[in-house]
Amino acid sequence: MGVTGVRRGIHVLVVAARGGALVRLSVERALRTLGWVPASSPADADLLAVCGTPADQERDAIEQIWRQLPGPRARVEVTSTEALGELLSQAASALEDHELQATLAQEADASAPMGMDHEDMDHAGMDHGDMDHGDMDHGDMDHGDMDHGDMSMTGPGGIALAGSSDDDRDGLEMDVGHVILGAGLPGWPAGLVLRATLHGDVVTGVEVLASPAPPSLSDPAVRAALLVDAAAGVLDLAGWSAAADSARRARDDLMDAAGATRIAAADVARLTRRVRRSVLLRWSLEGPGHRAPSSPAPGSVVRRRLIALLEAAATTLADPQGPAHVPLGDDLALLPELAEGQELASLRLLVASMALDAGVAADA
Amino acid sequence: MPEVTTLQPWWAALAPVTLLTLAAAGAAMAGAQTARRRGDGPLVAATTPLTETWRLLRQRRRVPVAADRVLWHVAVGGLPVVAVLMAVVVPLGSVVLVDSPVGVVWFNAMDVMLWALWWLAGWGPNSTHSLVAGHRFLGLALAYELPLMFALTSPAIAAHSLRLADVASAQQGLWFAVWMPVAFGVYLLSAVAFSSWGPFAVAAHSDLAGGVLAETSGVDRWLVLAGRHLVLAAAALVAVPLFLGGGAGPVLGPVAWTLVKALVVLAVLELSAGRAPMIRPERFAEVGWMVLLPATVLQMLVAAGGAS
Amino acid sequence: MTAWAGLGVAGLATAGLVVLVRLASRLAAGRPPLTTLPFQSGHSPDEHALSRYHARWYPMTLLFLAFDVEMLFMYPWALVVAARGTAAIVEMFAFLGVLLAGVVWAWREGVLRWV
Amino acid sequence: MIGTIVFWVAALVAVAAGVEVFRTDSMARASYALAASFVAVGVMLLAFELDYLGVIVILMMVMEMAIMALFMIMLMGMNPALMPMSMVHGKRTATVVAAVVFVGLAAAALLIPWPDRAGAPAADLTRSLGDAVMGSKMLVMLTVSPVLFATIIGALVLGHPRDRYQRYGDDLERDHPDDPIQGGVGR
Repeated sequence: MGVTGVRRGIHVLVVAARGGALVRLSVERALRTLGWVPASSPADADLLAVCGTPADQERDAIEQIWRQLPGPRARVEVTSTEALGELLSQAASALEDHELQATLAQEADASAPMGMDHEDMDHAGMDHGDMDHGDMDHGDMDHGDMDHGDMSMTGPGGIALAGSSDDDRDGLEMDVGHVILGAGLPGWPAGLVLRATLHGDVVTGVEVLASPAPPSLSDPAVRAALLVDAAAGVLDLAGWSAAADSARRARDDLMDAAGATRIAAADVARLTRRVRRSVLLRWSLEGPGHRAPSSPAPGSVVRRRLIALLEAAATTLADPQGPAHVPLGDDLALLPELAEGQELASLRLLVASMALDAGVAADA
Repeated sequence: MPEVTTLQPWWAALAPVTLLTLAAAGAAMAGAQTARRRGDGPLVAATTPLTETWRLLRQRRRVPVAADRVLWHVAVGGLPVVAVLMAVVVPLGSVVLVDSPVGVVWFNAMDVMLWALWWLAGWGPNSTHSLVAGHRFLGLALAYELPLMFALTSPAIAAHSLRLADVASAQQGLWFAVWMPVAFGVYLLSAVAFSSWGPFAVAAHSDLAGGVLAETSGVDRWLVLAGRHLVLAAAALVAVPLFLGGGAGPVLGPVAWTLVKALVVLAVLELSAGRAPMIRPERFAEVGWMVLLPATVLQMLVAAGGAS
Repeated sequence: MTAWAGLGVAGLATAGLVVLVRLASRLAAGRPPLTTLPFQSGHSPDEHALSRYHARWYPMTLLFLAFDVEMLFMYPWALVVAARGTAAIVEMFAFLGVLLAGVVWAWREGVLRWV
Repeated sequence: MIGTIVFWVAALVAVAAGVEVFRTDSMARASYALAASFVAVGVMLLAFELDYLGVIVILMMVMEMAIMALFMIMLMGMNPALMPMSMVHGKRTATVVAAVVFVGLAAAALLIPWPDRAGAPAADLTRSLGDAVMGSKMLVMLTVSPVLFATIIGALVLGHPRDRYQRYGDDLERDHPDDPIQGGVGR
């Protein structure tokens, strides 16, 4: 990268805008050379690196993510790989610029949401002070059929309290939450935004708010790199970071000069064998391995796809002219059905295994 | 009863710094492993704990809207405190800070405190990701805790005592780790689990955007991360009198042997990170109850048979 | 009591250090905490996360609560089993056997799986 | 001297945390205030040199309260953290009963002419507890076992939403159970 003398260990939240997957690969490779660390959420980040050109809606989300970085903080928008090293080293010096950081902190405080503690919670207007548990009927509090849109009650900090539902699969009536999954999550495809309905941590509904637009690719090495990158994402979410790091090294080699392709191909083959043989991975994703036919097995879907991704990368490398079809199917449409009844963390694994960043490569 | 001198209580004020040194060594080992996987040099690797400390102490704290600040503070600050309280009952050679007659049970009580702390760390920030992660930890705890309790009981049976100094000195000749491998294995596994580390990092994992760390920055984050290494270090220290013969060993003194053995155990615990896929609580529940629990009960039978 | 005095000192010393680190960090960071919305990928949350959370393993807690009472006896028993010999062993394992039968039954009912 | 200070501090913490249980709006705070109260009681027991009893009270109560917090949050009829509420039921009756019991017990503690201690406590109280459980109190322990077994069965029959017929079918005809989420061992 040609950057020397820059601080190491800066934590970077990499956010890929719709269509920015390839830029993300370059950024992540640059981070690895610099000894910088990918962040798992805005709270963990010193630097926000936006990859690609965000559309207007994405820009709003990115602004809010930016407001959530604790500071000292800096941001870069990377649209091409040119001058990437310089951009990053400027960002590193911005982190050390005390005046700039003071201004940024004031900006952050000015745009912060209204603070709200349990202590200063406003009791006026919702005084249930002498309400007795005994008198309180669960029925009175039933928000089961209430849409989140017309939540009548606004809770502390201008955010509503969760409403409840009694249609849970075990028959208990409890609160229903929602979580938006999108930019800034580790291993998340560029441009995808989901809204998941949660009963506890069980996903009962998935709504696709925005779909990704994967790049069309002609270079087989890059295509393979995106496939291996997706595999690295799955391995990371599955907790096997040693394997994920091997995958990322192979990915970076593929993105490098053409000479490294053959070494990378050998690495990918080795990794595929390792993944396929891991008893623990199989057990952790699939359980003991047999299910009643009535229900789908999302874990085995994840594992099957993970291996398919690595194999497709190997095939692409072995025969660059050959068909680039990756047997992944019509994924995003299947997602809600597969995710229903699974845990939030499993939804993340499912999404990662769909390799949506490399999606068009499948049909190219 | 072996002669162990209890130091004046004031010496216990040095316990946090001492344990922090051990924990820093552990953090450096984990940092070195991560750095090697990423392709960084060894120097960078070894200094990771220091650079991270410097980075986090200068970072601002952040508090989500309507967070439960009190309980969050208890969780974040509680981790280091519980780790130190776990470690002070360990005899160092012929001296000990707290010569508890029920040291084994005390260790057990402190590991149970971690149930509360991890869950509170998830509850505090008022964030979906951390709330889910905190609950996920409790789901795991229900599966490892009983096997851990039986694993702790086995050395106590063989030593006829719950005092750690007695347990250590009862292993003259043969370490409990050798003839109680199941108990020792379950102990190591549980130590990783109650530290939410390695294959059991269910409370703080990237699949929930960092879990209980999703909203945690600055000094809060440092306290949780350091607290986790402190808990691992404390668990490694306690393993020495419980399973590895205490300070016994040739040439070096008992204090040195205790530290050497603790460092080896700590290395095993720290280097478990990232080596295997995460073991999900919904899978582990049946393993804990149907495999590990009966196995540790049998181990206890072996210990009782050997003792009487 | 004196045996335990070190605990108080160690606990207070650690808590004191936590406070010191917090103060040092407050000085180094130079600013009070930032108030933010919880992280939802740049979107505002629909509702507060703190709510009636549906934990999927609550049946397992019932099994656990009943089983762990036995630890009350286990630790004192561990001290005397060597002196009292086979009788104590038989008695305790009969005790545990009954409970383990309960565990196996619970396993068959699916209590160890998420509901 | 130090023992007296520890006792009084712990006693104050226990009472203050106990009061907080009924004053807070949050189920999590109520549960953990109760846990803190029990921990303080455990510390008081330690101050009485009841080592095992003190530690086991801390151990058990933190564990139970961690689980109780879960149920308080799950089964509360309203938001468990962010809504003002009262933790008091049937206030008048409760006040009268509490006052009467308190006065009664305090009067008993102060007025009964307690005998002086006749013997000396054993050197190792935990060991004598073990001896009692294995010796004179064996019957108690053997009764506890079936009681706990009955508790497991009873609690799960009432509280577990699924049973083996739902999992394996009405005639137990399935080879593998139809569970929403896979487990970790066989079947």
